[in-house]
Amino acid sequence: MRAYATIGNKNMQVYPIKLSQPMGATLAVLGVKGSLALAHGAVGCSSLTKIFFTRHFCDPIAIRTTAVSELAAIFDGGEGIVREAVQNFLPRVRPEVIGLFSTGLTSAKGDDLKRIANSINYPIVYAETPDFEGGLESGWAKMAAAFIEQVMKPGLNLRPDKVLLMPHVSLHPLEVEGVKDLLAEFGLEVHALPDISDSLDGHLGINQASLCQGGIAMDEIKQLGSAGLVISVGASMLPVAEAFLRKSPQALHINIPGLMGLQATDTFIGQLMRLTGREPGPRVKHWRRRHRDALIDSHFYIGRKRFILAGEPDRIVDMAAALAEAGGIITAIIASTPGKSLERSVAHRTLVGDLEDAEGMIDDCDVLISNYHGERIARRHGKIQVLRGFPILEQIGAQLKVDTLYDGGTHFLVEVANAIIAGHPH
Amino acid sequence: MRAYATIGNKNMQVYPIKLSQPMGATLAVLGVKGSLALAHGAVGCSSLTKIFFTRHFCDPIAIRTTAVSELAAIFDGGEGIVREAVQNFLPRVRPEVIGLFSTGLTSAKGDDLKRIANSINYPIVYAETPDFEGGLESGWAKMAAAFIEQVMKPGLNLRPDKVLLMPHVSLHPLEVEGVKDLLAEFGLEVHALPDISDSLDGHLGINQASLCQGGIAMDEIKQLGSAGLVISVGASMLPVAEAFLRKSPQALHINIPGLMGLQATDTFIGQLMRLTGREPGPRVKHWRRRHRDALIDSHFYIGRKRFILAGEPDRIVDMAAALAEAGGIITAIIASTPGKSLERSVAHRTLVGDLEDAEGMIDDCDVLISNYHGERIARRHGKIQVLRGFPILEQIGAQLKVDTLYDGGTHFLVEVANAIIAGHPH
Amino acid sequence: MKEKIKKIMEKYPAKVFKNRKEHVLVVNKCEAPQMIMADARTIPGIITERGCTYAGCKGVVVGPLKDTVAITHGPIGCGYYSWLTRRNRARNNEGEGYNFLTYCFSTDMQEKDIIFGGENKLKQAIGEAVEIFKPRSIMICATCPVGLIGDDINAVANWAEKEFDTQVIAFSCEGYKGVSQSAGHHIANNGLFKHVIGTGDEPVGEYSVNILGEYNIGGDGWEIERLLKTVGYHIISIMSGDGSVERLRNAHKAHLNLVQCHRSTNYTAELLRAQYGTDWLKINFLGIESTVQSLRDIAKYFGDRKLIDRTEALIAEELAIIQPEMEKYRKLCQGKTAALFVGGSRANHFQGPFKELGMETVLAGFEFAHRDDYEGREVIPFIKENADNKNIENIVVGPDRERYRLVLSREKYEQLNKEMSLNYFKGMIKIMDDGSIVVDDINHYEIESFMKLLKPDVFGSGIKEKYVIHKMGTLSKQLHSYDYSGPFAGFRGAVIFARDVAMGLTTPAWRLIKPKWKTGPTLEGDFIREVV
Amino acid sequence: MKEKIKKIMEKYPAKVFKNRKEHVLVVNKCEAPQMIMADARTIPGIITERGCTYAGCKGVVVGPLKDTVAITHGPIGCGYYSWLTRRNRARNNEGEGYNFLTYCFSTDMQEKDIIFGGENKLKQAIGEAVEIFKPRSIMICATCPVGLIGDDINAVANWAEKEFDTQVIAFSCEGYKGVSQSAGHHIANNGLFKHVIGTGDEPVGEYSVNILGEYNIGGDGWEIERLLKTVGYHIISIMSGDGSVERLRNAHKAHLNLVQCHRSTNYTAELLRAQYGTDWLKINFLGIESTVQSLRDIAKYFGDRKLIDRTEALIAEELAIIQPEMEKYRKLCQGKTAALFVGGSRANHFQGPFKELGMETVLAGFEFAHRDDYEGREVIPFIKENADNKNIENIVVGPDRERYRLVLSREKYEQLNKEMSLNYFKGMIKIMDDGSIVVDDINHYEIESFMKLLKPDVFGSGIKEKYVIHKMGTLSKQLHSYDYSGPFAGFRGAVIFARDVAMGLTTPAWRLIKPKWKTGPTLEGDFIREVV
Repeated sequence: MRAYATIGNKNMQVYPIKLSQPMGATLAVLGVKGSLALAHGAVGCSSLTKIFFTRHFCDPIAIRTTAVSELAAIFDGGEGIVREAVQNFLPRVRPEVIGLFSTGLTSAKGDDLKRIANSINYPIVYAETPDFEGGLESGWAKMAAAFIEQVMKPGLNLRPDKVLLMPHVSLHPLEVEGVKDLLAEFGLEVHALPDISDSLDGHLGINQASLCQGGIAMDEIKQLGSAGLVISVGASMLPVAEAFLRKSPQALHINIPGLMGLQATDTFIGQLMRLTGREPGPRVKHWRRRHRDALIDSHFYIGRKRFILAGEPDRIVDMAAALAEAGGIITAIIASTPGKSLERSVAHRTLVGDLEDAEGMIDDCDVLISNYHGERIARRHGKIQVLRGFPILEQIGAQLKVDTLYDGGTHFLVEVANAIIAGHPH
Repeated sequence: MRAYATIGNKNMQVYPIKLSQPMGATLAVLGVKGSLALAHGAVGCSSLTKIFFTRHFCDPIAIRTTAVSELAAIFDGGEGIVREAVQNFLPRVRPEVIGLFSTGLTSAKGDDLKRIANSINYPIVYAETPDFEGGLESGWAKMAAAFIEQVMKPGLNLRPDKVLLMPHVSLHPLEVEGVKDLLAEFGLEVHALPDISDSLDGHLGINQASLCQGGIAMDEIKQLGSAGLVISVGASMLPVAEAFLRKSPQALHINIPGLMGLQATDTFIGQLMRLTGREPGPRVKHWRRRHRDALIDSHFYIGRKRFILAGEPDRIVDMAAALAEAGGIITAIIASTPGKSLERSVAHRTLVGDLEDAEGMIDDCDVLISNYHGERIARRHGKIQVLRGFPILEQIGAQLKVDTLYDGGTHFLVEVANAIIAGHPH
Repeated sequence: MKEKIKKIMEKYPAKVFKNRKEHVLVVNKCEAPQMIMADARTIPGIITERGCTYAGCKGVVVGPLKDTVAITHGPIGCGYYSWLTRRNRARNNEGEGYNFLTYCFSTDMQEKDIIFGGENKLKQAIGEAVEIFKPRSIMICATCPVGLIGDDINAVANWAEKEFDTQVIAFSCEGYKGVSQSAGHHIANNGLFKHVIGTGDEPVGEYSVNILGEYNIGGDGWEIERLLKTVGYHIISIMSGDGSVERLRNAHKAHLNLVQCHRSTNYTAELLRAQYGTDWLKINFLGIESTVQSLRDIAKYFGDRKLIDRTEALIAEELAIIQPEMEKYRKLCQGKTAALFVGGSRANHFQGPFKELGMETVLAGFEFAHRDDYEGREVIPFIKENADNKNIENIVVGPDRERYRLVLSREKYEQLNKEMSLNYFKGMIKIMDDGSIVVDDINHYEIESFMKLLKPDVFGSGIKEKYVIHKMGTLSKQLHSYDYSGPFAGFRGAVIFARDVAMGLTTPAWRLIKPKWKTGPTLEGDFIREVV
Repeated sequence: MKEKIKKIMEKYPAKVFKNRKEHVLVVNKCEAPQMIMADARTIPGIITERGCTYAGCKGVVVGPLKDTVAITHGPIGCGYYSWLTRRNRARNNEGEGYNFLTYCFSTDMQEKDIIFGGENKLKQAIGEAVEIFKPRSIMICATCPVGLIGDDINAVANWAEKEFDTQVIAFSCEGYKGVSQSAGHHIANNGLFKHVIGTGDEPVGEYSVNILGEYNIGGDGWEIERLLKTVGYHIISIMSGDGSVERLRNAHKAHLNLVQCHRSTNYTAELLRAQYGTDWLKINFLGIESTVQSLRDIAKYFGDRKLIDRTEALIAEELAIIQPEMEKYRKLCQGKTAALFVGGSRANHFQGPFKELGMETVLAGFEFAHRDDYEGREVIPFIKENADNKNIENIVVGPDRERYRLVLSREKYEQLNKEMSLNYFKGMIKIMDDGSIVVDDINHYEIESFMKLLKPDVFGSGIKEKYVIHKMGTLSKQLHSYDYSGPFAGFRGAVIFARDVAMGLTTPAWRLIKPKWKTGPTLEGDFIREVV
């Protein structure tokens, strides 16, 4: 176990990378089909979250708000206003489930979501996600756990060929799709919770905006207890897996720390081979050969280059491992929030911080991998930037990126190498 | 039918984009499993072709040469030297087939490849591909036709569910793979000729370099006559389809002019639906939704932007159509060689020319799509460049790009839009 | 039409129905004056497009001031969200040096701050800001939890001002206050008027003006500046696009205030008039006709022959440049229709530019406007106070003994007021044609319903609605951020706007999406069987 | 070892076996002098790594001259292939103005030109070149069909010279001539010596030198220039990296010629010596020790105290800068082995740099060298002529009556010749350790076989072999193009070389590829069952 640092006595964030818990909860709700996300807070919380994700995904983001007013903030325990909100949309919209989560305002004033949800005669799944605690990963995980705890029936009649995939919040929609496809290739019936692979993947269907059109169905969630195998991805999903095992202690759980890079994918596939007794398909094997080739072809550009990665812990620790496989030197990992995955960081320095910290170390770096806001820092210091994380603005297609498994790993190495070549013209 | 211009009285190429026929023939041989490409010419022809494609694909390119000397050039009819070449490698390497093709030198001196091939007791498929005629597309097509004419057995016992795909030379390896997968989804047994999808796709296997390790097998080629359906892609492949139909007149042939853009893909899929009576799979349908979304998301950047496209006729005409779907204005298409596909060009100007012609029109252009050599022109004039075609140097992963069908179309629009955004910072 | 609207509204529960129907009207000159409900609390559970008070204060008005450190006191999300969310362009000009816009200053409140109070953390954050950035002023913007747990940010500001010898201004703009970002504008106006405006004493040139309510989205402000400077005006300050606190200190010295966005800055305009005697003029630089009118009105206010001549010369010159291109785009757009749902003034301002492209606006509404923005300032005395708006401080000031001065004589004022509307805004409804629809605080359901009913060719909105519209197969133009394009203001901006709209309307993408799934098989090989 | 090599060779048919075994030897000082077959025709059907005569003439020697328009007369492929294929860097310095390197001038011969002759097209192409580019000189390079159809490019050149009043030089470098690019070097040397060198009369400074056989790959030439200029030499011309025809015209005025690549420019060195009396010195700026030695030799040739002192100061200074970093990389590379198959001199030049990293060269060979490059110039009188090399013109010149001059007195020359080798090159074999292997014109089969036999850790080669090596799981370094890195020359280049090699050897990629498939299941979860 490695130690990592948190920001010491810094009272002001200047270039934040931390996203709030309600944002994570929002995304998690958007991974459930027919759901409706209801932020319990002032009107701005939902509006600003909506703007943020709309710009990132270039897609409608349906969030409703309880629109807590000054009076309500002071006098209402939340029950009245949540009930009013629900009543107001029900005639026109009948979601399969309401994903209700708190914000800084309502958690601070102590609204009891459980009591509120129970008092309303409609399927509501609730999670306490104040924005003065945790971050994107924990908000997502708390809402995911809520679905397990509040919807799933206890484990019975376990089927070894049924698998529940629990991706961490930073897996892109098409990455979740890719993992599902891989599991299906191994003969498994796969359900993902949350599942943003067809809800936030940037497609143009109809009536997409008022209820979540993709994702895992409530009926599926109810029946998840029969999954014999639970695969959680990322350390941030361990509490969700624990919630599952509390209700279905017989299930087999494996936690996949990451899915980026040859070794992580090898490990994952090796586990699937042992669990299922099956060989991977020829396409998977062939992509491994492509991945190997990309490692060789890219090593000259990535090798000995120094990287700073800023973002969500599960993602950047995973990414750092993939870059290290190509010989990259990870100067620093700057995580938005603390996370258990940071303990396996391969970086020279691992800390919880913001882009100001990245800028402080920028001289020891050739390539900055971070969200949109890192671009200005990279430009100012003449460094190469590769865009990853939330938000990616002024570029389109962020949700289509695949960096995981052999195919994604191949494309990732190619992209990074080409960015380096382009950034150091010769 | 549209007219297009060829270069008038230009005697000197300054920025060529035309590639030679032997290069096309080489690639076609590299689409046949266990084959060995044998250039009948001076030692440089194979060496320089090898350098060219090695740099483009970042992969070994196995070409042998008959190493015609000054004496042989004058005194030998080619028979002696080809036989000697074959005898020299046979003890150590036993290819399934030798792909023999001529070069400017040997065609000019009039060596008769048919006679030479017949005089040697080893499977040889030959094509006349002097480099003073035609170009990459015709070299590829001639060698492909040679396999049909010289290897395939005449059509008998046609199977409606067996399809022969004939991709034009500019389809990238992973694009060929994608089309094959799509055809398989429609329940077809698919064979591609040539098939570079697993030979030039940048993978790391073993013993890759001395014989072609991927591609269509000779046994498959022999049995292609039972294919009930032949799908040729690109106008350059029409002669190959004709060669096929001469040997198997009962087969159904459709020519797909292009595979880029929503409409081209719609048309192709519509034809498959009618031919097979099947629906496309859910993944295909979903990718169409993603493609539509990408069209909308990218139109603002691509719309009214002016493009010049330089490259192989089949490819750039196809690409122009895809860009026009997003509102792009095609200032000019500059083709390396004449081609029937140019008749359906959507460009304001369509000509056969070189990058000098592109530079002459550069003021009417925002984005230049061309090979590596266009980069200097784009840079000099402050234009955006998107790299496509042969060669792509100083970048890796060219063979992994997918621009075709719904998925490739989506990625293509995203890439072009992002290049435009990055090139016009705001 | 009224019947159809009623049908849409009837889907609501009774209470909501009663509420929402007051927010919708069909323009009918015979019924004028028509009344609309506005600036009312959003109904809980609706997918609203509104932001909050913090967003209005920090995000809209205070945010663009580039030479101040605006610290968000609250959880990280609030600050992060509002970080470069709007496309206020800014540059370091005239040696002003500071440009803090690229930073996102936040105290990142944690649970312990909620429990034990966050004042100490805020103090230390201010200390760090002073140490690292050495700003000339600091602004503190409060978020929801701050008010709830009772952090006294005014006390912190006073303490810090003394401790660090730097001006520190506190804005109690907690998100739950008021009904939308509008309350935030008011709070920001109050704070800037009390603590900034009037604190400077730089000499100003003749024909000095402030531009109020111009946020330099996509460079609009720069284009307006270019025009005004060409004519010969001295621009003291812009509130607040590419704006500066140090320039704003001298705003009271202007001879005339130009109000682009009435909603967000009418407070300041009125306060300046009351305390310093400065008249204000509602101008509008979006659209060619409005730009011409605005330029002429300003020149007429000052009455200087040279100004008037230069104005006419400028207008003639600019029109000559743009007309051929405008004509080209007009041909592409002619006959199409637009719906507009934007902010507190843009749904009004953009009707002209669309009209100039031959496009009718069939629906318009604001996100956070008040009744006066719809009906004209004459209704202000009749607007009822409610629980939400009465808790926003309303400053009342009288003439400043030393600095009050009137530019126009009583006679001149009366005369001019016949020719233009001084210190007055007539609202949006009066410019709209009969039969067009006005919807206040439109929500997701109503957008969908009105889209189906009116089938506009383009929907001008914000980012939040953009993709909802797109998913319906209709073009959406962002009239907040301009889709990373712009400027749209002035003559040259009008061409860019026209080009963008024409491009969007004519892109083949719409044709490829829409008809195939509805009309069945037409073209051979079309992929028509997909079920969406 | 000999037995093992024999086993490899025995796989060949008898005739090939007989041929190829002469191209391979195991270094053994006791057997010295050892003889090797070189510059012999490639066996048909072999996957050779060789280029052609055109490639050697146009691609290697003429190509880098930036101020001349080099027109490829032939089908488009030949010109296209050789367009920026090598990484000769060039810049427009000292007002020389022209840089035609980014163009690819070609007559793009078509079938009708083959049938009816291409002279007319060539003439018109020259006319277009003159009109558009106004060069001071034009070079015509012939490709295979040209000789075959009998286009008289010399006649065209003569005609064009008069017609356009511009120097036009024709090179009959048809690809089928000779056995490799080496013939092209010779043809290019001849042409430049006959038509360019000696045609200028610019004054030159003291201690003037030419650098011959330096092509400025990755900026090597610039680094060498920097060192030489620091010491105080005047560099008249470089043949031909970042080179210029106009500078080359004065090459005959040098006091000493420095020969980096002996293979490609020994013709010019010898011709200059014969006609102008200029001594040449084989230098080598690849590797630290060689660089030190080269600098000292040059200074000693001139014998000037100041030069010698500045040389020592420069060496000390540069070494101090690089040693710590070199040490770091040496630790990573120590004990590894290298194989080298490159060009006509680099397999020799790069043994030093590897040795300085603690790496032994276990196999080395050239692609197109002659026996003297292996065995030393003393074998030249004994090299047999064959059908291929005897048809390349061999120029013989005598002393120029007016311009011949000797820098050194007879006594001084004799004395110096004991301390360094003037006008002499000792070849590669003498620097290699016993037991190491030399292979001339290695081919694909032999590369595979020797890789298995010797298991080198790095294979230094060209682009054509690079990926073949990689697919075997072994690092390949391109020692022609430096993998887009460089410079590798001089002290600072040595560090870059060391860094690149260390990076390649230590990248985890090799570990991830190699052992898993060979050693069976080891780590839990490893994906070990894949069949490759």
